Amino acid sequence: MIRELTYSQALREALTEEMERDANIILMGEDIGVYGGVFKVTDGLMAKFGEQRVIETPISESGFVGAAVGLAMCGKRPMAELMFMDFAWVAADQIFNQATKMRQMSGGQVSVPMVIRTQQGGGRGNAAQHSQCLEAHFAHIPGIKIALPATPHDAKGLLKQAFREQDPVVVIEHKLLYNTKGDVPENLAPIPFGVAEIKRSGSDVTIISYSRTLLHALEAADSLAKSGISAEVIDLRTIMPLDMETVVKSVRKTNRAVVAHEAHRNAGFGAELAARITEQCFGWLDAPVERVAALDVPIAYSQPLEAHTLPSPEKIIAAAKKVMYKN
Amino acid sequence: MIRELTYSQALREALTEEMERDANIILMGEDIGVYGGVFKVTDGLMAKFGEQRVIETPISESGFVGAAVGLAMCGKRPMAELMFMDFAWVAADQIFNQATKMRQMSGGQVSVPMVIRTQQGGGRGNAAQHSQCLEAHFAHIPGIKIALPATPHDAKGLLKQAFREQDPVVVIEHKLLYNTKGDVPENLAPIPFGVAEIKRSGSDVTIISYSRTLLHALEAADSLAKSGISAEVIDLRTIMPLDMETVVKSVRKTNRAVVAHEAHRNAGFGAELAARITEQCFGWLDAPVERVAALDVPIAYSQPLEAHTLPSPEKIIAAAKKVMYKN
Amino acid sequence: MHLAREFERRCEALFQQGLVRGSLHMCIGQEATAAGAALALRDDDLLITNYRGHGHALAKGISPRAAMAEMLGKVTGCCKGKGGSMHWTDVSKGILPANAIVGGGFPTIVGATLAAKMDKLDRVGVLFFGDGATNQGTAHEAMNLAAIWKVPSIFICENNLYSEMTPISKTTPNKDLAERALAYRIPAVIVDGNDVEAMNDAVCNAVQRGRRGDGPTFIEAKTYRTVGHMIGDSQIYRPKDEVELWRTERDPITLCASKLLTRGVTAAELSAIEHDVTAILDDAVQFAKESPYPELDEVFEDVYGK
Amino acid sequence: MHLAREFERRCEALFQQGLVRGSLHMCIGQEATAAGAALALRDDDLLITNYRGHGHALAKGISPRAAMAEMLGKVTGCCKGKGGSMHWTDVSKGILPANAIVGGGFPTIVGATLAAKMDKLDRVGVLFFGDGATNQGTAHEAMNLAAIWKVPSIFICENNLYSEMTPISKTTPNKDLAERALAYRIPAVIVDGNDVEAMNDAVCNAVQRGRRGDGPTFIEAKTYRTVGHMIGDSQIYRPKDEVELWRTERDPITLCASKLLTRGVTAAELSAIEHDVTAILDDAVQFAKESPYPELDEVFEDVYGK
Ligand SMILES: Cc1ncc(C[n+]2csc(CCOP(=O)(O)OP(=O)(O)O)c2C)c(N)n1
Ligand SMILES: Cc1ncc(C[n+]2csc(CCOP(=O)(O)OP(=O)(O)O)c2C)c(N)n1
Ligand SMILES: [Mg+2]
Ligand SMILES: [Mg+2]
Repeated sequence: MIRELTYSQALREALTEEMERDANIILMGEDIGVYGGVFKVTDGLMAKFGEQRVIETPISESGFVGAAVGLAMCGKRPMAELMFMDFAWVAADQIFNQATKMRQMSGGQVSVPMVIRTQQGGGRGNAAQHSQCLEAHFAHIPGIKIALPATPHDAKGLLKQAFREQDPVVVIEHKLLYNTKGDVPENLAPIPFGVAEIKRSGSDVTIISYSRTLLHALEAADSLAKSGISAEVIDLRTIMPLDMETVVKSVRKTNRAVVAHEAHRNAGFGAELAARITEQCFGWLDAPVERVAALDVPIAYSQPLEAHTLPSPEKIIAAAKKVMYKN
Repeated sequence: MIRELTYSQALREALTEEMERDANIILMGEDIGVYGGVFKVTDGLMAKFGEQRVIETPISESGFVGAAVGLAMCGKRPMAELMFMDFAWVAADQIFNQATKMRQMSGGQVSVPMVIRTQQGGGRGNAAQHSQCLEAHFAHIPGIKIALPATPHDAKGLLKQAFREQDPVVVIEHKLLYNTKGDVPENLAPIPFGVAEIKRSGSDVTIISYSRTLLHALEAADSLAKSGISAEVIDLRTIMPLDMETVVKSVRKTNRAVVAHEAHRNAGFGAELAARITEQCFGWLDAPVERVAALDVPIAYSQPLEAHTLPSPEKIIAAAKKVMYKN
Repeated sequence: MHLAREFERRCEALFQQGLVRGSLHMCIGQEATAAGAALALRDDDLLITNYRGHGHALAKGISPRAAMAEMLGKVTGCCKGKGGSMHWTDVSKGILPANAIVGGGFPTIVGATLAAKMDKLDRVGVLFFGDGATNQGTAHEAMNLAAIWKVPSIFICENNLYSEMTPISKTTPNKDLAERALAYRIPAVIVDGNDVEAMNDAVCNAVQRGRRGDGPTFIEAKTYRTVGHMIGDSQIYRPKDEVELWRTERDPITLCASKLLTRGVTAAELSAIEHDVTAILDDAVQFAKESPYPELDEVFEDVYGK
Repeated sequence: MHLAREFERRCEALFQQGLVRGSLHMCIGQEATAAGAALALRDDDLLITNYRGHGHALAKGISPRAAMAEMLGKVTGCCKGKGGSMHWTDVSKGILPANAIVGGGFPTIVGATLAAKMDKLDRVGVLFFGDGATNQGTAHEAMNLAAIWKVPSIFICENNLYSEMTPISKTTPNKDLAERALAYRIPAVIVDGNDVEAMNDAVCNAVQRGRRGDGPTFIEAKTYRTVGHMIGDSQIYRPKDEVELWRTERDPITLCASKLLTRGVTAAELSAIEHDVTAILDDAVQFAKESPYPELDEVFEDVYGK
């Protein structure tokens, strides 16, 4: 039976099911209790699981993310919610110097199975301090896993999996995805990390993406089809671990690749992807890997400026045509 | 006349000269006054310039880096010293959400001409929380400039320039460079940002590097010469702005490139370099760009483990041979 | 106060029309803190406010035209449309960029006032922040710095009992946040933030302290926002009668107006103010609507200096 | 205390020989805080210490062999050689990874003790930190969390008057750092940190409060390190006679020994302890030296779980 859920409903279901399964799961974050979170993802969970397991925190991101590290080292499975990804910097020491390194520094004596849930991205006029995409920063630091679901289905499956990992996981949502809808089967199993999905197959060019930009890529592929270009669209779903196998197989078939994300281009994760693809497909590539990303400028409030800064289906189409040497 | 200085002497000279030139320059940091800093770079400056201009701060990195933002917006030219790069995360919000964005958010009404001086890197047994290289994080966020001097000469010239920029600058030193020596002419002019230097010319392969790894690259080039491989070694000196022109010209000549840095490989700045080189030299490359970087694991204390994790001349030699298809 | 309130009412309407974007955080019910403070300040005194800062900036003298154009993302806006509601700036009026990171402005105001002290200017700097912001580490680091450096920072805490949708009782054991400042030996006073005169007195004292070189002051202004945290806030987290009480009996504008009436100001004079405000805002909205958006290449400007 | 002191003396020698790497931060002069605290704790009580934590961990029961092997980066070390001096861990003794980021351990101990509270264990968690650490924002965020969540965290501030090379007078207006805890209404006591009994009393009280479910306690232990901040520290920032005074008249080991002698412990008993310590350390050093380094591929282990 097909069952349509929004992205936030799917996330909420994942949280509910996981909390029912594992009494050690605790949610912490700002306004996540009575109000259910500013994006309403945790709506009703405090009523269901009580104030012991759904903790409304003060505005102390270092404090409660760090508390999650302590909880995780002592047998709990905390989830800390960062209302906006941009606030990761307020808690950065606890994420990057603490959560990611405890296992290694202790020679494997402790583990930190915690989940950070957050949302990122622009498109809503939230301006420079509330619109950034920071997955590359997480990718650069070993010790954490990174999921970026693009669909309600994957949001549920990946979030469920996040609670079964042995390490810190950041689940990065996108503010403009919460109201998107999609099929989510009743008994969806957790989706293993490190398994990309070919969301559309094609033969001329491979478009590699994740999170909201994946939707742009699919839209671009539709358009491209009309111009006779067959694009294969790969959704990485997690970038750590990274499923290069699927990517390489596709690029060796299409001989052309476009990577697309909403983070800034300079030192973005697209650079890593482009570098790896080139390393592993050098003899196969008919054109250099094209990168589609946000311009390297802070995200402006004004609608036309913001739209100009962020990636779009059109920019992906242009990139695909470029690697095809067409206009 | 040739004048040999250590890297720290060169930095101290730069600070002294700049402070003499511009009364608005103020230094802030932990233990930088009476003691002269744990790496002794600011030795004697408090005695010379007084406690008003050399401020020993509490251990409050967010606090004093943020204070530097405020000072800079109000006409001062503060320098905030982060004793170790790893502490950038404690101050990350003030760096990435505040310093880098004030000019843009205000529509150009304010500027933040501040300098962050810090040192990074491993090799001294400081373990996971005191050995990281984080320049890629700075590169990913627009609004800040990034200098990584490898020699005493460049340390002085780049630091002098840092105090003449209109924007936040991070000058990233390396803990193992402070005692290295080199020629520093008496009246060295500031070195403009965005100008790479060919530290050794060659014809077979281009090795692109910066900071301490540049010394490894030069050592590697020496060895390679003995095996009949002529390596050109480019020191980027600043990675934002980035002098791609020099890099591209060289790679189009040698048709082979190795990028080498001490930061982790995954999503490191080497990925950006590899991606850009491939984008701009696709038809010229005889091999995919090789990346030499730290392994993607936290830096361990134990000497053999640390050495195994970090890049070395040998790893650069191997990479150069790989792009030459030799063993 | 009236200007601030009506300005935000216009913004609310423009938001519903889709012309104002992002999140809109209104200060309705809290206008007296801004007015009381601004009256104590000179143009060259500094102000750093936050995402709920329209009232503060308008009181400090930002142009309603430039502010409204900013709300619509127009090139004539005070930040050329780049900052929007949360980052209003007007350096000519001492208004440094407003901050949307809770606690983010603390270190900055300390640095800004340190600059003033170093330059032997007698200007002070005011930071506005909420009760919730006192739980951020930066608040503490910065208050300690302000104390040891003896800078003329004036920390004004608008304690409106909620940080977003969470009541203060859940986030701190303190009832009075002034206690937090005492930990750094910063003099702290508690005032009725809905009483514009009390507010003004407290800030005047702090300004005098600051100008004299006596260092920072902390002012806890007890107040309340009678609207949601942002547009769209269902306000299920607080009792309706609590809101009603503050909206009717404790409204700062009404309170001020009644006081003025008892002191001989006429009803006609008061409604003249209302008319002026209407005219100013009609003009501002028209100006904003008629102004162009920035050119697209404008995104590359103001990232780095020239 | 004697074990800690002699352990560090050995480390110092091994550092000079190039066998211990990195920075070595010794707690010489401060051993009583560790001993006094540890005596009040059970094995299952938690401890988080910092880069100056050898004394704390040894008192809490870490194996001298594993600790010494860690100092030499050997695979038999308590962290398999990966952590070194600054990150000692022994979960079997309740010793969570020591933290080298000043202030970094604050939130973690709150979380760890929250877990205990949730699991209805009556264990407590001790955090050791310095005077300088109280200036980090995390300290404040975490103390506030500990207060509202009423967790059994025991915050022990070793106020040794200096943060690295900077005297406390330059970094805070407070003489007593206990004031900082009062801002969160956390009960705070000040004790002579060089008096092992006073220290023990204070921690015992805090432990009782914690086990009873009464929440956190803050203990300010006034103490002094009579050696440099790290090896190589020239100590030019403090008067020699200040150091001498603490080293001679206020030395915690000497003070404790004299007390014991007046209470009837014999000199022979005391020197037996010294002999035991020598034997333990001879063994530990030999064990450490003879142990192998980790295999190189070991770097890929313990990064992610299996
Ligand atoms: C670091 C950070 N965390 C969270 C937020 C989201 N946020 C915006 S306003 C707010 C509540 C602030 O409460 P308070 O300080 O009391 O100010 P008020 O809005 O009540 O005036 C929160 C949590 C933010 N902007 N920055
Ligand atoms: C965030 C951070 N900033 C700076 C340092 C460098 N550092 C290490 S120890 C220390 C001094 C700490 O002083 P205090 O808290 O008084 O502890 P003590 O060493 O005196 O025991 C500093 C500044 C650090 N490790 N982490
Ligand atoms: Mg509030
Ligand atoms: Mg100390």
